[in-house]
Amino acid sequence: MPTIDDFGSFETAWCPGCGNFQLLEAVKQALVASNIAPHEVLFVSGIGQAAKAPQYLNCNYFNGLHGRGLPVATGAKLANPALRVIYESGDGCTYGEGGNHFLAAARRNIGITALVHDNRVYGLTKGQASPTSQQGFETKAQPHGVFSQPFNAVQVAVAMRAGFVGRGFTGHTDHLADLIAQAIAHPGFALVDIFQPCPSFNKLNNYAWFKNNTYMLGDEHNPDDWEAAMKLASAMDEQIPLGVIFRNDRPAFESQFATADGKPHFTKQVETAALREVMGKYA
Amino acid sequence: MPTIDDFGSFETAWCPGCGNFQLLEAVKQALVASNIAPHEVLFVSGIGQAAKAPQYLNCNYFNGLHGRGLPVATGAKLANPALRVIYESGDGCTYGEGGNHFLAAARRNIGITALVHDNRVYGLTKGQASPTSQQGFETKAQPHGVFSQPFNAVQVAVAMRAGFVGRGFTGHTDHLADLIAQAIAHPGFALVDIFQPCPSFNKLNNYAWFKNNTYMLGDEHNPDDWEAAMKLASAMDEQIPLGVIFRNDRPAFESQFATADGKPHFTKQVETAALREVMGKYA
Amino acid sequence: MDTNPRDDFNLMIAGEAGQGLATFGELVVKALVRSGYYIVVTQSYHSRIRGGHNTFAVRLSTEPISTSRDALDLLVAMNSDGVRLHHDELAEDGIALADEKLDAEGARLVKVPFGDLAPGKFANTAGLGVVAALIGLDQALVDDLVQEQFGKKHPETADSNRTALENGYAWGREHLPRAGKRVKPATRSSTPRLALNGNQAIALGALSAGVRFVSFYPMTPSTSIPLTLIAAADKMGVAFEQAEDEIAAINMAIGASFTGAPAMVATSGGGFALMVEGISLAAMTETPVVIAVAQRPGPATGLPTRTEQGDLELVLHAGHGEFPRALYAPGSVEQCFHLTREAFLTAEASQGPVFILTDQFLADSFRAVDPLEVEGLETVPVPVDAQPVALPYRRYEVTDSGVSPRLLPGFSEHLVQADSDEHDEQGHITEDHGVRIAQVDKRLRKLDVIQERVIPPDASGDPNPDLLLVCWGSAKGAVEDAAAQMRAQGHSVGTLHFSQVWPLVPEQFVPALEGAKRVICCEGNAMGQFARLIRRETGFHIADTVLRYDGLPLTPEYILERCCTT
Amino acid sequence: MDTNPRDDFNLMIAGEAGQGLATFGELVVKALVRSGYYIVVTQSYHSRIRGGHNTFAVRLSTEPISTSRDALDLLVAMNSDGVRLHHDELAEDGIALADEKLDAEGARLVKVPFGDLAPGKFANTAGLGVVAALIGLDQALVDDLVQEQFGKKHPETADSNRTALENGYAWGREHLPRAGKRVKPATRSSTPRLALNGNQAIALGALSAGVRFVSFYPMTPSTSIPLTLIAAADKMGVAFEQAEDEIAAINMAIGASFTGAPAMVATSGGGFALMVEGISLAAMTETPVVIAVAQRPGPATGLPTRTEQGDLELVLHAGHGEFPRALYAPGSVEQCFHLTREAFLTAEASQGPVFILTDQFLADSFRAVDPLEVEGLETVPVPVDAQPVALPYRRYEVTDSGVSPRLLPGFSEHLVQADSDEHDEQGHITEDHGVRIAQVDKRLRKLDVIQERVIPPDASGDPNPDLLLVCWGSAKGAVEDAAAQMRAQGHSVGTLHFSQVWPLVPEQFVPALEGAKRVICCEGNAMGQFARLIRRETGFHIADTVLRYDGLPLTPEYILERCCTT
Ligand SMILES: Cc1ncc(C[n+]2csc(CCOP(=O)(O)OP(=O)(O)O)c2C)c(N)n1
Ligand SMILES: Cc1ncc(C[n+]2csc(CCOP(=O)(O)OP(=O)(O)O)c2C)c(N)n1
Ligand code: SF4
Ligand code: SF4
Ligand SMILES: [Mg+2]
Ligand SMILES: [Mg+2]
Repeated sequence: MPTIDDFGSFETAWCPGCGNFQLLEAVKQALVASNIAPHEVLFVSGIGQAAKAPQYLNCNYFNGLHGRGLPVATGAKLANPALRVIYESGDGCTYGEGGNHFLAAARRNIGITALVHDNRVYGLTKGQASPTSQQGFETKAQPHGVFSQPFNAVQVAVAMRAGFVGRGFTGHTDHLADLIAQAIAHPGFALVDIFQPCPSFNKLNNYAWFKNNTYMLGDEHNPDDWEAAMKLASAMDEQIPLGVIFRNDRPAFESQFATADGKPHFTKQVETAALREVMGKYA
Repeated sequence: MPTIDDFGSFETAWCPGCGNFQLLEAVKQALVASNIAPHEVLFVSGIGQAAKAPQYLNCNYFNGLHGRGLPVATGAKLANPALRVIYESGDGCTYGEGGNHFLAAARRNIGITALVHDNRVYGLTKGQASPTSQQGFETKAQPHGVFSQPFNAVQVAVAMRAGFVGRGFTGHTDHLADLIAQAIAHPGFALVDIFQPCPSFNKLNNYAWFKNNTYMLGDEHNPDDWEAAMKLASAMDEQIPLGVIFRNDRPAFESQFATADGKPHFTKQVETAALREVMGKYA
Repeated sequence: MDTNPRDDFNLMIAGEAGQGLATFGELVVKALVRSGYYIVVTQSYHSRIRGGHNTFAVRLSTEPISTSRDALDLLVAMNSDGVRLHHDELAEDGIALADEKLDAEGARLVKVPFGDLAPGKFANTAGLGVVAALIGLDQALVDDLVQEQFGKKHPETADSNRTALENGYAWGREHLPRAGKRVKPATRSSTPRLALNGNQAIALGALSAGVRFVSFYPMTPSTSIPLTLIAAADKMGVAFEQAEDEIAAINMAIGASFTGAPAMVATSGGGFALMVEGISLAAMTETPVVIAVAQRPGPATGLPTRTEQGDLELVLHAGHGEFPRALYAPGSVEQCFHLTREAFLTAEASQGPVFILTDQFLADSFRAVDPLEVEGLETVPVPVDAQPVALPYRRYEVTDSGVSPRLLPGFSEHLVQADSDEHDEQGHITEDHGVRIAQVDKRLRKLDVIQERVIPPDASGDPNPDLLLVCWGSAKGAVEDAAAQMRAQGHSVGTLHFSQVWPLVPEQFVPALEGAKRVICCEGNAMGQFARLIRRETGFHIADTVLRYDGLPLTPEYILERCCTT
Repeated sequence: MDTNPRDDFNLMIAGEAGQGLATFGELVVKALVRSGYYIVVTQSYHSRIRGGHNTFAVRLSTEPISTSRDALDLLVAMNSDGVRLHHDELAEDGIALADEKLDAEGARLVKVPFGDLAPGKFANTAGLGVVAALIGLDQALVDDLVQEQFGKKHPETADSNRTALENGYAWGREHLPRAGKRVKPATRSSTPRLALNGNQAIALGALSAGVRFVSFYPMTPSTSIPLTLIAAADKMGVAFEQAEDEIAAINMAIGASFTGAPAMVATSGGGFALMVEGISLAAMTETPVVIAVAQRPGPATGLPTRTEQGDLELVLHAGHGEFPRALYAPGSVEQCFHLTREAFLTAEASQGPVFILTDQFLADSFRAVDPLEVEGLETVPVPVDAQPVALPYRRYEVTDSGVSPRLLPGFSEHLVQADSDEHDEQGHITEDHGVRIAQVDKRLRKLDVIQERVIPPDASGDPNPDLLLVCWGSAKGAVEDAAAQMRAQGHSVGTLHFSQVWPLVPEQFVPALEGAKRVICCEGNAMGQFARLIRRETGFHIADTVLRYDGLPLTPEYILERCCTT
């Protein structure tokens, strides 16, 4: 059984008071609860403050480009379906630069857990609006406040019939850890959008704001009910539910190939007989 | 008053029987009905069979890159808010390569009319699946059939609170022309997703399929009702409504700037006094 | 006029998209190759699905050939434009065939009563019979081919196809002047040759090297590479996916490769432009990946279905920051196969991005290829075995060669950590200036690993010639043929063909350049990109160029015409 | 030890992110510039928001200077690391200041009782007072500045700031050895100089040229260009938008420019990589657009907050297909202003993409800039007037210069039709080979238009020297300073600085290269990219290089050390 300590403890580049610290704790708890050892998991991230998270874990990781973590994770999972792949990055990375990949991953229902640090701001580049920033949020890049409708990732993921859609908050670490563990256990694409205060750059949606505008879902919500999920998912500014919003059992993308046996193909030798047969078609 | 003939008639590169012909007709009708002369409108398109459409119209056009028409249209509208900007391209171009721009344009509610030829296939590159292809659709690139959930553009646009969201079908040209005219009249982002049979490459969703699986919305639907719109928008495979699905009066993106007066700034001289003032801040 | 059977024959099928011209052409090709002929196909098509004027030209010969010819011995016109546009390309004794119903006229135009020979949908089969009869192909062989081709999907059409073919043969033998007497019979080899185009050969090369992953976004003229791989995927254990865009494609391939699957992508200029950031990621994370770029004329959308060699400089410098790479540029269908294999091995050996530069002309050009040996071929050594590494395991260990021990995540308890930021040996982000220098130097040392494997340019013709023609990639056949023609006229001409255009090893070719009285670089672009690369690397200035950028491939005629005037 | 006031002084503020170090530094800079000093700022920071070790170094002088120095006359340590890491950089008579509460020791370290001087949030103002007292700046001037800076946003803090400043001054005058006697007073000019960094100067240059549109995606170290434009947008009538990604940014700018707004984007290597396809689109549609690339070390994410000159070759070859372009590489803050203006004018003149290559060092480096003339500056001629065109209007009319008449959609009845496919004069898609050639040739002829405007390299020092130092872009100051130092030691040294790196006009500089006994190219990269470009274009081989790629800027010391050994 892996323990929290197996995942190490590192000096971080995060600001004091940042929600990322609780998020990191919740991830460790979830890994332990899921009985996953450091070498059994591959974390894939993009670039941003959030995306540094895997660097602070003992684990396999691929810390890729800003916005491009999901395709890397998708390629990794397709190449080795036996590997547990967790994507972790920020709201800007995932829904901004990486928006197209987010749509595609959800539509595919590829077997990846996606943990998105949603601080509603670009942290690493010092405070521009992110796709989830609230309308009216003022920054040096948006001096008149944000005009765009915020991106509701949870709702779009439900619309795309992603396998698992949840929302967490770093203020409730245990709840979050449990949510992440459930997401990891889900075989298809599992999104956990995680409210994470950024005290350095988002003074609007601070810890108190998230605390005051969210509530925890109870048993009354049935995440298998798509219509109910859609309704819950529409909340963005107040009365935002935390927990499992939607879940379905669409087969995971990688499980649908004719040759899918859960194992990577690259460990096998090239079969000359098969190759000869393929070439024969061109004679 | 402009007439249909003002928009010219060109030899096209489309296949006989393609839905694009009716679509082109509907666009011309809508322009005439909207009292727009050829020089008063800028068409922006991407690349694909659909994207060639502006080449077959007397109009200003910018035939850009595959997937990148919406940002070009956005820049054009921001630079000259007085210009009527119509984006026209295919489902692959708009929701595949251009998916991220589609999300952003809808969230911005930028004052562009977006006409999407939705033939559920990549026509110009000879028949691979597009984001809107049905599950199970078999092609040389998807020999086991499509695994992904199709992209429901109408639903995502409603979720993003795009200003105007409609769906048309080339089989009902007059209805389509009217829908496009309404979209043109809307001040914010107006999406018209248009079912367009591709007899060359999509034998699954052919003319009869679209005809049999769609119906026209009547007055019973109130497009101002977001929840009702969301429900209607979820239909993808059968009982698909045609008409105005959703409409709201969020201000258009370009109208929200402090300096917005509906006129382009580039016609004015650089004001030396203002420039001196700006520089003074650095003294 | 020589009326003896010839060992070289040039035919063209012309018509519009949607008439099944490519299928027809590919049947002719297969029939010829099975009959023992060598072939060179040149396809020209418009960027549209129906209509437009397309051609499929096949030069066939009893001897190996590597380039097309202009003068037509046979024109098969599927519409009246086919006659109108190409009739004047007929050789002195060439003939043209067209349906009697077409409104077309011309000397030596033979009208074929296709309506009588077969019902509409079998007209192409009848046409095949007519053509085969003219050339003198064995009827049983062609019949087998037709049954094979259509039999699987439509068993019910077997009889109709057979009858159509028979009628075509019979009509051709009876009505065509010198039917069966125009071309020398070829010798059928015991091990049959393959009819392959460049893209198919790239895909087969990849399969033989052990490719296990391909991601792509459709783009002419590259798409047939992934489609060929996908057709074989279940048999060969290849995971694949049509990505949402090219950025996803390259990043997926990098993810798959990091995890262990030898991986490739294929695209063309505009799609490649979108991969530029990903190339840099592969370099920084030291992840092997093979990128096939099938060039077409740019800028932007350009001429999507035509050919050009205009993206050499782009591919050579793609990616921000500095890192080593290798660029292969096959000059023939065989080289497509072998260099793709080499690309996979080099990518793994140097742990980084490796490129194959092809173009529309080569991509679509069918040739008769001698059977490719599959036994005992080297495959990419996938590092699944964790035993040999020194502990603690460090993905980016600084080594003499610059190549660090590569392990795969999940195959041992060792953690594999890759970082797009500058990183220490462990793979952790760093801003230490010393570590930065060590890692840059380590990465750049891998250039030597690549350099050791460089394929020297291929020289042909006279040593120390009066004229040396330099070229790269798909221009090979045309240039060598032009040189041969000049030599046949008594001139002293040599050629130098680069099938690897980066890195360049000056000692391998500067003596040849210096040994020639005059050097001309022949390229399918407007700026002479390869000539300036040679100058950059060697100082040798090739002032004379023969450049083509109208969308068509370099041909011997084009080169000959310009060599005498430049 | 010379205890006379000096005309050159070097100070550094060191601390961690989040301590307000940059704000402190910028106040010091403004105070110095208003006092009449020339300055050179070198900023070094980590890719994080809080913590990490950052420095803000200011060299000041009564005479114009263009480069930093190493030895510190004053170190202001905001944490104990500040002392620990930089104490040994102190000059012989340099002093260090640190809060008395910090755990730090060292010779000539003066402990400041900040707690007594001001409450916590005003400590930096007190610190400013201490520093100003040491240098001997006029207290009223500094007081005005502080009130101006904080007064607008927080009028309630006016008194506290004033008191803090006063206390700092008083304490400094009393406790610091030779306070006010270390630095010669500067002459305040009647028209005050500006304190500008490179990015601000680029933005001001753009505004003065008539920029009306900017789109961008945030990326260090380019972001301050759009942020500076946005801060002035309402006043200057600039439309702007933070795009969803860099691909959108460049395409938006192209759309805006097509419609009539002089437009620019700003990014860094990885973001630029994503714009490569868009560059090609600008070229094909012949749409003017200015692209500012602020380089940082790659590959991939690299060292996001450090400096490098590693993307020259990428930018030069970005975009599939072939087309003309211009690349400016400012060497000073003034050049940032003037060359950005030039970039806009050239973009419009040549109707295509034009680039400004800067880097983190220059982007963040504040200098005292003589007042910039704004009266009578040429601005981009926006073609709103449709009268002069020949009819029928053809956007891509083939002309002698290659430049076709540009009109704007909606400003007349003429239709403006732009196409990313190859097109005819009208802008309609075509596959005609002749039209293709005519359009390629037309586009490439525009290289002459660009060439006519080329800014020749700047020579300094000895003509026909024993040693010629060649450089480009931000290396200018360091190289010229190194050369001056060598000359001061009696060596014959010249410099050649390229502020435009493409196109190159050999006649402008080959004589200088050939006239030198030895040539060394100094570049902030590992491969000597500019040296090989010169060889490609001229054949002249600069075999010796001084290269730096550890993330720090070239400095005179770095160059001097290596010039003697290479
Ligand atoms: C292609 C590219 N564009 C831009 C950047 C600069 N960049 C780095 S992180 C970031 C935003 C990060 O925001 P988010 O993903 O929300 O993460 P956070 O820092 O808020 O955790 C940006 C724009 C980059 N590294 N690469
Ligand atoms: C960057 C880039 N990638 C790929 C292509 C090739 N391409 C051209 S059109 C097209 C698909 C078109 O599909 P869609 O947008 O649905 O239009 P349709 O032809 O079906 O009308 C593709 C993949 C391209 N031109 N550019
Ligand atoms: S900038 Fe914000 S998100 Fe980043 S570490 Fe600091 S508080 Fe956290
Ligand atoms: S390929 Fe399909 S979409 Fe394109 S023109 Fe033909 S029928 Fe229409
Ligand atoms: Mg964020
Ligand atoms: Mg389509």
